[in-house]
Amino acid sequence: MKRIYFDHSATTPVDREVAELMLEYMTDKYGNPSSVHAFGRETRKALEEAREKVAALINAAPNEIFFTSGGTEGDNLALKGVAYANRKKGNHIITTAIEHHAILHTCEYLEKQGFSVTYLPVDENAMIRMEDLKNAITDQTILISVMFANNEVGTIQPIKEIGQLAKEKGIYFHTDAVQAAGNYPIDVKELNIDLLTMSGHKFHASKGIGALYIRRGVRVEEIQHGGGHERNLRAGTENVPGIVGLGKAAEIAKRDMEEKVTYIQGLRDKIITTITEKVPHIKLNGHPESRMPGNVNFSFLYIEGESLLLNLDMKGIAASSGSACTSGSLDPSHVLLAMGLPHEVAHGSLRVTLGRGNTEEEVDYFLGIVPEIVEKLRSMSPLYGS
Amino acid sequence: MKRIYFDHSATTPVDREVAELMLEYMTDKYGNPSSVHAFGRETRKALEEAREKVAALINAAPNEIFFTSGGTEGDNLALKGVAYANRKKGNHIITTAIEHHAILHTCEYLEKQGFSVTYLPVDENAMIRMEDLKNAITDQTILISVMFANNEVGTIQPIKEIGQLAKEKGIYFHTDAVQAAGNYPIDVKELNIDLLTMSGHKFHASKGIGALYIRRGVRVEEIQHGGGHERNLRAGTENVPGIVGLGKAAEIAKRDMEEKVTYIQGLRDKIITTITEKVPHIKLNGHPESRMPGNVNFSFLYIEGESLLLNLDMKGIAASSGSACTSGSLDPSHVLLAMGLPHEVAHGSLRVTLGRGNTEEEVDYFLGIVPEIVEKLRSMSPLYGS
Amino acid sequence: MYNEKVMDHFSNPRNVGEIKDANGIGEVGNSKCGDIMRIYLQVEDDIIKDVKFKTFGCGAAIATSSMVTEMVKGKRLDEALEISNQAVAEALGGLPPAKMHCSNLAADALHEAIKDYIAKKGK
Ligand SMILES: Cc1ncc(COP(=O)(O)O)c(C=O)c1O
Ligand SMILES: Cc1ncc(COP(=O)(O)O)c(C=O)c1O
Ligand code: FES
Ligand code: FES
Repeated sequence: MKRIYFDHSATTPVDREVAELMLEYMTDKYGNPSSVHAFGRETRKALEEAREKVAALINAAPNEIFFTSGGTEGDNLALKGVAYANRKKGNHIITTAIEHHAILHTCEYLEKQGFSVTYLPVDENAMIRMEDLKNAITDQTILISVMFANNEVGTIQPIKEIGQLAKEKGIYFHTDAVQAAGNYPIDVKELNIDLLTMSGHKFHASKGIGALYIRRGVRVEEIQHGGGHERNLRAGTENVPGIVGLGKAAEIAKRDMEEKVTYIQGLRDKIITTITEKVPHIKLNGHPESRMPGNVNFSFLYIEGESLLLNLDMKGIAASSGSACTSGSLDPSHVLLAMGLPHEVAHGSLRVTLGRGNTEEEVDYFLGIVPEIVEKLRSMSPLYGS
Repeated sequence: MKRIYFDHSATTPVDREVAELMLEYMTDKYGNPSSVHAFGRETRKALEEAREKVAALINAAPNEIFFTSGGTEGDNLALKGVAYANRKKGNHIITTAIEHHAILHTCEYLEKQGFSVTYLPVDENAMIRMEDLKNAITDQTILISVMFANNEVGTIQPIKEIGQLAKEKGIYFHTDAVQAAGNYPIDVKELNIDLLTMSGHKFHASKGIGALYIRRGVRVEEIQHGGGHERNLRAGTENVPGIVGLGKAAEIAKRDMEEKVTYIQGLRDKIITTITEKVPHIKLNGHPESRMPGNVNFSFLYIEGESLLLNLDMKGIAASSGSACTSGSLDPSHVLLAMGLPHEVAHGSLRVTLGRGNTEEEVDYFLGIVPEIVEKLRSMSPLYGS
Repeated sequence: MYNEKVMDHFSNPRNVGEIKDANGIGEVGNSKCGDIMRIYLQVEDDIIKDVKFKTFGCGAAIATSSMVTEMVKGKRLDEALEISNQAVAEALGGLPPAKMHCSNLAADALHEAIKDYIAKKGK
């Protein structure tokens, strides 16, 4: 059976070119960048070239890029690092109710350490309101952390306005750009971003590698202790193959950005339009315009997300859902609930996230079978037609 | 010029078979193990199989293995995780003066958090004395962390006795086995080890992946917050290619252990014997018997380590030194100083660490040129012959 | 995640639908998780002549619903009352641990339907 991958927000395939470069830095150019000999100098050079490429992707300077083991570590380092280093200035952090768990659980941990955290609510499109943000700021506020784009419903936040406000107030602004980096144009200078988290496996580099951008001058305390790697901010032998791969993926992402965004958005809009036409009793989740190019998220009323996923899976299609039943937890997606969706509607959500490898043909196949599957599940549902 | 790699304690080349398997899990089998669809189930399965192989390497159970981003993270998680989770039982930790910075700097951090740390001294062979350890234990002691084998001088500590003592006293025993795991036989059951850190890039898996063994029942608090990965102990999308590679490397290491140790030790002993015979004014650093199979560490009196390294490098040989000059810090190796070496002797040290890829021919080439280089450098030294 | 038998019942659920003139109907829901199961019975002489279900829920919820209908068709009521949620899960060859509490409710729905039948008959 043909397999169709529609789950690019969960993870992406590594680019062939990236993977082959990584292989070279595993079997041939394997020196430790801390070593003074030829093997070490060779990888040190590659490391710094990768740093330049990652910096270029978001218009940062190379020395503002710090490599991490992924998005989760980046988020932990940004929040804890800023909180600990700036404790004397204040103990208040502002974030949103719809962040990824890497942010939310880190904030909960910081609350136990004596910090106070405001979780901004969102509107029905998963957007924060600038008014709420302004009202939340106190003289104790040291950090605002608002995600660039939401991983479930794709809503892109008003990053530029937030950056502007944070700058005026002299508060650091961190954004979890794990979904956006490499998939959407970002200019940290123009957007006034102080810290930005990215993760390689969301844009065709490998799992287990990421980067944190820290604007020059921002005070951050290290959270992983050891050798003085990454200018004393992140100890541990550098993951050279991962880093070199991240550099290459960043280079490709920057080069192809415009074309990729247009192409993926075309597929996305075809899915949204067709489903809206063909399937009754549905709701598009997320913002209609300010939305990631590859994100489709629908609630299909009267049916449950996991059953929908399993049926798609049996037809070779890999997608995802905000249903609690897929995660083993009891509550459905905190994002859908924060947007005000009732439990049973949140349960019936389906997320399709597209990548540059997807084709029109795949989209058509999907659009052909979804109405049938939805119909079949509804016919079993005690909520439907009664 | 032929390049000879004699720096396996710094890092090792990734096994071809391991690298190719990783490539497969990057470009083809790239699902996120948390996904419920076919792509996700496939990698979930591979992840759990890798866990079994890593467990088998040290005779642990699969559910006692937690994947990390490397040795440094493993050491941080072991020390902070045990310290935070067992704060109520006591605030005292015992370690040694010759640990890697991943342990030492984490301990210094914990001291700032209100823990008290004893750094055991070592004898001239870099061995701790069991007597010192016994005397250091108080009713506040919650953790003993003693490295399995030292990364600079190769000394293997009396792990079994330490494990026995810790067990009798009801104190957790962690060992930083980053150098030993995969390169020396380890049985955590027989040795009574409660926690053990390993790092992939020291035994032919990739940089950026490692594992922490935690005996069932040991209380550890997570230090990286986010999604509930690794049974809530280590958040972050699993580095599937790294993990699958680590599993394969562990399998190979276990299979070839005996043969590999014998072979490498043969090369090592040839180097030690020949240098001792041919070069005057030298000192073998580390224990004469209880020593890693691949470790050679000599001090060449009257000369300086960096100059020695550079000369070797010009001849295509990659080795390392405990000299401060190679690291950019001012003090020479804290390990050599802790062993009682005077500064100038510590400065003249050379570390050669062998791997299974090294040949007798490479060793002979090295042995042919070392005496010349040493002689040349000594002839320039104001300390020599005066 | 699910074994073959569960997937079989999920993809080809037995006895889906409603019984127009059912003389016993039972419904249970797990309000937290959101799943709902409804069982329709046609009972004659204390024998379950026909049984159908409708379920809103995950793969496990649908598979257990399907399984329980197979298990009780043709059975006497006292026999049917002895079937536990555990027995349904076992008949399916087991369920993932996370699903045991949340969606393994089919026997409960059946028992509710039987109680409904008995209550109606008593009137
Ligand atoms: C918005 C967001 N933040 C953080 C993360 C965590 O990143 P990683 O999986 O690389 O640890 C993810 C993805 O899992 C994400 O979508
Ligand atoms: C003994 C020891 N512990 C810890 C580490 C750190 O491991 P990693 O480089 O994988 O972070 C190393 C190597 O660098 C080591 O030799
Ligand atoms: S002799 Fe120059 S740095 Fe040490
Ligand atoms: S319906 Fe939610 S776990 Fe089954």
